[in-house]
Amino acid sequence: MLDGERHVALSAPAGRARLAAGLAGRVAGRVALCLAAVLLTYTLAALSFDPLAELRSTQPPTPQAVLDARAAELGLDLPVLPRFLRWLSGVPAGDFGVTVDGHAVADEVWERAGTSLRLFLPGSVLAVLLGVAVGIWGALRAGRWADKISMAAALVLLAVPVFVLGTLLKILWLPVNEAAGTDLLPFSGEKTPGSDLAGWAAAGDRLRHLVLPTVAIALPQIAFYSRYQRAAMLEVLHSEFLRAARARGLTRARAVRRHGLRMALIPMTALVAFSFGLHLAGGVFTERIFGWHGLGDWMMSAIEHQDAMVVATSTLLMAVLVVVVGWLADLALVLLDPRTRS
Amino acid sequence: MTAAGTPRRRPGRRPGVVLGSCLLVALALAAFAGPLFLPYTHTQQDLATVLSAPSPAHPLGTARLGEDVLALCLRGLQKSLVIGLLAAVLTTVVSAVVGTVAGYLGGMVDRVLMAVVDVLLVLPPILVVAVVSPALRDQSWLVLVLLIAGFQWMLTARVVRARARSLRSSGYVVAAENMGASSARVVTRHLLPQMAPLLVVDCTLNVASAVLAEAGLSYFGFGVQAPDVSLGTLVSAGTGSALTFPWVFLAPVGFLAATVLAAAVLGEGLRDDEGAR
Amino acid sequence: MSPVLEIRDLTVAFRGRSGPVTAVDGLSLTVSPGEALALVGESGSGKSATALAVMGLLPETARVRGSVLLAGRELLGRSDRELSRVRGRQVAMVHQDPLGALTPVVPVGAQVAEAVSAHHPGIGRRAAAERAVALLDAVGIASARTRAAALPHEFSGGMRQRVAIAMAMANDPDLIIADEPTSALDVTIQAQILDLLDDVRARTGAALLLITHDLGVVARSCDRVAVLRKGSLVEEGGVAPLFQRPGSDDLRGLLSARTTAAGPERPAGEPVLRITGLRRQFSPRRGAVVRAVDGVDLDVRAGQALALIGESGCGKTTVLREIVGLRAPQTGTVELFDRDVSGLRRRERTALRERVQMVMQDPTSSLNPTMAVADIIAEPLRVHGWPRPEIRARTRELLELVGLSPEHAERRPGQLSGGQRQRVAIARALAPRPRLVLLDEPVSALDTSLRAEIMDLLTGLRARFDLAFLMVSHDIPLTRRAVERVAVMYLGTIVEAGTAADVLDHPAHPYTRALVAATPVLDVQAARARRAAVLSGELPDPTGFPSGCAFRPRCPLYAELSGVDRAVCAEEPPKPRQVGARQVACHHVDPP
Amino acid sequence: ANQATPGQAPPGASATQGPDINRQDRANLREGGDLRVPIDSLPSNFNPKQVNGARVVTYQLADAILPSAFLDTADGVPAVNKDFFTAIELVSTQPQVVRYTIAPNAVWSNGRPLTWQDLRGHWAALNGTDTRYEVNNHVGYQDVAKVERGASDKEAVLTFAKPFADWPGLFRPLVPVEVTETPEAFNKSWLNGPTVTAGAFEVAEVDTTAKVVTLRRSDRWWGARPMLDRVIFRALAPAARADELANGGIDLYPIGGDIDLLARAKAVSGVEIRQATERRAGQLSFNGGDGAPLSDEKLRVAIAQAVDPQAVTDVVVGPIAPGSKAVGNHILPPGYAGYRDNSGVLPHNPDAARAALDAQGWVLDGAVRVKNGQRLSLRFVVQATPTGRTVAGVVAEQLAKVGVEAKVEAVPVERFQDTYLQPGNFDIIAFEWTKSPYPVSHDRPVFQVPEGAKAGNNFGRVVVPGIQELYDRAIAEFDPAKRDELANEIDVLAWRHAHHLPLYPESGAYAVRSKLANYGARGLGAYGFAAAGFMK
Ligand SMILES: Nc1ncnc2c1ncn2[C@@H]1O[C@H](COP(=O)(O)OP(=O)(O)OP(=O)(O)O)[C@@H](O)[C@H]1O
Ligand SMILES: Nc1ncnc2c1ncn2[C@@H]1O[C@H](COP(=O)(O)OP(=O)(O)OP(=O)(O)O)[C@@H](O)[C@H]1O
Ligand SMILES: [Mg+2]
Ligand SMILES: [Mg+2]
Repeated sequence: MLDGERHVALSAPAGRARLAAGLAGRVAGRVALCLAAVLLTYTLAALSFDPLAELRSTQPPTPQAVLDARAAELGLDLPVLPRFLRWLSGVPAGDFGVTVDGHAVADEVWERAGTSLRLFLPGSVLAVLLGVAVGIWGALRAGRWADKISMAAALVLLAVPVFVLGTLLKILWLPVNEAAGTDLLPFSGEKTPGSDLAGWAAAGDRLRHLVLPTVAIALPQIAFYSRYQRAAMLEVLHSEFLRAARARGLTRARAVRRHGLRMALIPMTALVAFSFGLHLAGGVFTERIFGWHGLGDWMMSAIEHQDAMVVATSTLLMAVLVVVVGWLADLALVLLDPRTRS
Repeated sequence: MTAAGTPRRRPGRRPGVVLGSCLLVALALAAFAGPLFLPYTHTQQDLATVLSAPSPAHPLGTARLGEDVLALCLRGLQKSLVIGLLAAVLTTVVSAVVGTVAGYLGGMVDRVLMAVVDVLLVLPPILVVAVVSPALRDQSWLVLVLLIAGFQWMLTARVVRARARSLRSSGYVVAAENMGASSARVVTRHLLPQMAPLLVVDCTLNVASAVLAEAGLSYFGFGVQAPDVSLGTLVSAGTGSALTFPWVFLAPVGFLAATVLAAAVLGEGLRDDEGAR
Repeated sequence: MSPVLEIRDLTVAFRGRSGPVTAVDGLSLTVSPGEALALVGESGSGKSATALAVMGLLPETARVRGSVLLAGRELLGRSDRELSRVRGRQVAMVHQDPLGALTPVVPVGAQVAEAVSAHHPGIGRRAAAERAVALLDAVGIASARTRAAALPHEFSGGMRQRVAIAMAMANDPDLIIADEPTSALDVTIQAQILDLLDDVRARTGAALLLITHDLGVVARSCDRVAVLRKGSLVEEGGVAPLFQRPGSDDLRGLLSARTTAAGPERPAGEPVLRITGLRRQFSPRRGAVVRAVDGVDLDVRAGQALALIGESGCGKTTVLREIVGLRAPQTGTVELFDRDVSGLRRRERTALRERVQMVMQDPTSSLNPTMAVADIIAEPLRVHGWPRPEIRARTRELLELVGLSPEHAERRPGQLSGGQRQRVAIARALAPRPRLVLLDEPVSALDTSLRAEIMDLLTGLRARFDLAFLMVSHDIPLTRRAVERVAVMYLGTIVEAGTAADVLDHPAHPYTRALVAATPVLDVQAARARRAAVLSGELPDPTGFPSGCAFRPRCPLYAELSGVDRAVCAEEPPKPRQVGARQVACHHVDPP
Repeated sequence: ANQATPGQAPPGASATQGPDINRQDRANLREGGDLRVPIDSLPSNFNPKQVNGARVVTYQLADAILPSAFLDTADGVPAVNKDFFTAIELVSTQPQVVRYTIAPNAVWSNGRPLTWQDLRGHWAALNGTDTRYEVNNHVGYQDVAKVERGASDKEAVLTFAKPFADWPGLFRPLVPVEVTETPEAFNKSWLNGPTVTAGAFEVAEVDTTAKVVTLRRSDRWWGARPMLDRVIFRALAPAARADELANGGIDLYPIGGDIDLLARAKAVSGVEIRQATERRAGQLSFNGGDGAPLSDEKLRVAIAQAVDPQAVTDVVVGPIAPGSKAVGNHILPPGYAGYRDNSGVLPHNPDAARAALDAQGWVLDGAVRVKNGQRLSLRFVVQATPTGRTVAGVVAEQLAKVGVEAKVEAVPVERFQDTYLQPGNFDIIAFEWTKSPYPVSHDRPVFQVPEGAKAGNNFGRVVVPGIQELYDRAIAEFDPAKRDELANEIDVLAWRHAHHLPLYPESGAYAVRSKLANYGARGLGAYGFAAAGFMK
């Protein structure tokens, strides 16, 4: 983040203060955005959840005194807004409230967030890079078979739900694992439980666990981004300025490299920012299918356990993630497009 | 600017449009007329032939309780199509109204509406739907349609708003304002017709995403509730059988992918058509 | 001497959905060294396609046959790599749209430097940058060193075109192809750019292939002219003889559109519009203020036509908008038919709207493409609640009035030509029988050959229905023949106002004089003689107002003034004063 | 007992069998190895006595890391856990006094010896007097008057206020006094993992990120040395388990009623199916509440007779555990020593059912019987699961054969309990119920007399006359054989009045790596981690 800022500042010294002020202003706006989003989900959750349902249906029945005490502890006697504010007031200090079963949410939140990031970031970064590459490659070969096939493949990939894709990957890979006799690429979790590997071996173990879920996360995103990137690149290829660049003596390849690429990347920043939330939702499925206990998995089980605090916390983190990505996309835009600096 | 006198190309020439619409029509026919020609209903159990592989009697095999998989898929397709279409139409209507009103009126209205859009865009929509759906579980599936539409309209609304904003200063809108036309007239006579191709395209693409959204919700058990079935519930119920009784899984996956693909191909084709004009 | 460029039997066809479209059809042309050849013809006649074929920059969908020899070497069929060595070095190009032709995210200096380094691979980055600065300086970019870091959008249209020319001259090419290099620019800027091109040619000895619509430009800058129709050569020859005796209808048509005749004199009736002290400010950004209209007085009488002329951005459209809005202006008063618009009730405002109509600049954008022509024309009537049968009758009548046939009624604007569209727009404006029509550059979006036709239609309609016109225009010759009175605007104020004959034939204010001088004329001699009077500089940034007379920084008169006289200009904004029969806002002009 | 699938049992013989765990001598086992067991999720509280901790997982863990007064033998009869208690004796019955003699070398993982204080603290926390302790229930503990030191610190003496015959159910498991000291410690100290434990294993790591609990062999352990190095519990969604077993990531998984999991397991080499009947059974409850059609006992009995539990069992459990026999007892689980099949009291007999219905005036009108213009149509609620829908399909057809229409409502699992089961919103309802090892004390609410909205676990609100007196006698009966006799008497009453209808046993089938010994389908017995190991 800071690096990016410095980069911008160096290239436009005069605009540095204005840029910083502008970015700060956006940060404030986005914090508000996150809070509004979280308030919305919290309210929905708090109004529709019945956190004690699970305890009430145990066999033999839970003593009433215990139920009452739990209700008081969860603040179920308070109206939603004060409850939300009570929760929110703890957040800056890292207190995210307690779960329905009495855990401090803060105990788990960072582990969950870490797991999600470890799962989702490599796949997404890879997907953006490959998506862009495939899109550009396709645009440069527009109309040829390779392009047609890759675009058709992208359409088909996008027509298959993420959770089916994960299952299909497992089905396809299972025979390979079986043939190999061991789990070359494991299906569940982020490392072999109970293994006492260390150093490189441990890293290798994690890497093997990462491969299939990363493919599951990346494939639809690659399909998604490549389609847009291809369109953006095609537009640029037909643009007047590219023709002008060639008119001044650049070969087509060089003109595309020096002028086309950058222009074609500009619309992608907004696309990444907008679609990130969608892909994040896809990541929830992937977490479930590949047994990674990340934010999405947490949120889903929180919904099953009717736990509004956890829902609010995981939403908050996801919202922050979306907003941070949006902010990074803005930054990328500023780097790519100097017009946005003034 | 189109050359003067060039007749507007009618959509339908692009292979995507032809392919997509034919496939969609075929699927719809199969979904609504198909069951009439089947000897089984989707609920009919035959405990003597559970999980039997495809055979002439059951072209797609039978499911866990001996139900005919084809009958199940057609019934699921029916529900998925209906949900997809309704949700898409609703999405489009909401986004058209919000987008044009915000874009045309601007000012405070615009700011408030766009703030709402921004807030909703921060959240992965399917998760928000998941939060509320347990409470609405035994409501009718129409609630599901509302939910899907309720969290899917934002992106289109933004696009529509951007269009409306650029149209707001366009010659014919200004001309209409100058002749004293009311805002309602400007919106209905000038903005919305202008937006219609965009909205049609979007509606088609929304069918695809609504069908996928329903499937996703069903995967977590938040979608269509038993005893009713949708492609989503069939796929998610069949996931466990993918290796053991593959037809239970692959058949609904095939129908689902075909539906989404058809809608997407049609939508993209229409979009290209629109872009070409 | 052997020609720089020799085109032989060139055919260009585009692969279309419904078969190939032939854009250039067996064209042969030659350009000699140092010569300026004009390529004219109606829109779509294949001018650009020819230029691109020479450059080898046609899209992949184009099939090219024939031969293009550059200094005797065949260009067709060569690889991109080989062509890239020719492009920008032997033959350079200046595009019509200078914004589109510059990569929006790369500083202009870097783009110019690229034109240098592309052909001097060994040259260091620094040296290339230095050369770019020198080139920018040579084409008249002030403080080129700092401005080299600017992005294209930070430059005005004129400056962008200068950058494009700097690139074109970077490697002293043998031939410069300029595709409508000035049609997006104001007349004053156009004159500057044409001068610059002349200048570059003089310095580099390059030949020029100039594509244009404007025969005035041809008269001013070119030696020979070639006329294209549907991709084939119609006629070709020296500019002076051909302009005298055009051999083809094409050329004759283009020429006739430019001939000027005195405007009709019509008696003035009661006032329909009176504007006093009108001001309008915008604040596009926090802190910035644009004084779009800065104290304008105007009046228009029944049956009379007043033209508002001036460079782009001087506030003409804003004046019209303030009128048509029928609301109290920020400052000043607008009176229509002796009623101040600020006190109007809703109902009265609606009633008044029927009597004031507007025709906008671009007929394409002002007509809803989804509506049928009949509905478009009928719309104001519907808004004002006319009864249905009457609407139908009126629509039919209007179609005929503007020279459209009833069959056009069911068409959409997309199915009409540009001229027909503007007729529809005019019919719509006339529909509720207005008394005053505001026209915002009603013909500037049209082909040259169509402009006169539409202008004549307007003039005819005005006479027939005794309408008052307030017309904004760029085109001085056309204005001259269509209106009785003219007001010249500069930076939000009226600098000169009077009868068309007075103001345009004998301009008094230095700005008016420059404007008239910059207007291309068809007479070759006159055109070349006028070069001296080109106005320097551009319309200043409207947010940063100079003190005193706003025109001072560009004023040729000011440059010649003594110190004392200058002080007045620098301190006091000039008030309009009566000079002869006209009003002039200048401290120093005398009656002519 | 080591066949891959239990063979088809001869007709009439019970397919019910004891634990199927590949019993092996230690000599055949290899030293070391990890046993990897899938669980649904980490316990949200590791204290098995706290409300959120009372889950299958914590009991499973407790088997390896916590003391327990008794352990169940293969036939479900509790036996003193000799590793921790040298003796546990019922000293007197009037008043009831029980003496626990703690093994002299029993120590907690913090080095503190296990003493009578641990038992006292355990009782004090669970007896319900201090409501700040969030306990799952107080059954038994509330009947104890005091816990005192015996001859030494290693002896605890319980004196009961009133007789409690199911006393062997107490201290199973036993938590240390560190946990029971204060309500705070009880409720919170084991939130993220056990702290003080005692057993063959100890907690090596609770990985909350990967959701894995790792136990390792305890060095302090004074009992027989376990063969396994570690037991690894790993949260894994059921759908992922077959893949993991195939990939070598886990060593077994429960198959339950899932035919896919069975098929997948069969396809993996080196994996076998082990099966032993467990305590869980499917049943039909009839709504005997006021105004409900089935409050008419004669009608209820006729309907019960029309249902064929064996047919249901064949369809539901048969594909997984062929030869399984329908459950013949309302409260005692099959396989338990005192279990008796009492279904002969009210055997499946459609002809008798038809005759009874005819006699009651329900006459056939087309396919459905009618009486006084009223159709014999019943709301049949099941969970919208494959099992629920299968049961519905089979039973509805059986009822149709005697002219009773069953309108099936397959309802969402999550709504099942709150909306349908508890409020008695059904005519017939199908669900599965886990029978307690202490049926006399724990399962009494099933037959409780409803008071207003409170019906305990008597969801059908059917009142069986005389059953409460039998319960009172049973709870005061200290002779196990006599108590089982009383339980069977209760069951006979339940059959006679068609309180509810037991149907099928849970399959109790597991997919287990063939090399794994002394572990698998435990039936009614204890988990037995200490004995488990891999064959050489
Ligand atoms: N890329 C293209 N694909 C298909 N047709 C094209 C393409 N470019 C030009 N044309 C067609 O070729 C013909 C000649 O076009 P060209 O651009 O050369 O005209 P022009 O004389 O430059 O017109 P204008 O004055 O409007 O610039 C036109 O009919 C045009 O529609
Ligand atoms: N809505 C607006 N917001 C900010 N600035 C404006 C706005 N409308 C006009 N301006 C500015 O006011 C000035 C006058 O604009 P106006 O459109 O009246 O010029 P014009 O003379 O009609 O120019 P042209 O010949 O290019 O149409 C310009 O500098 C323009 O940028
Ligand atoms: Mg052209
Ligand atoms: Mg204007």
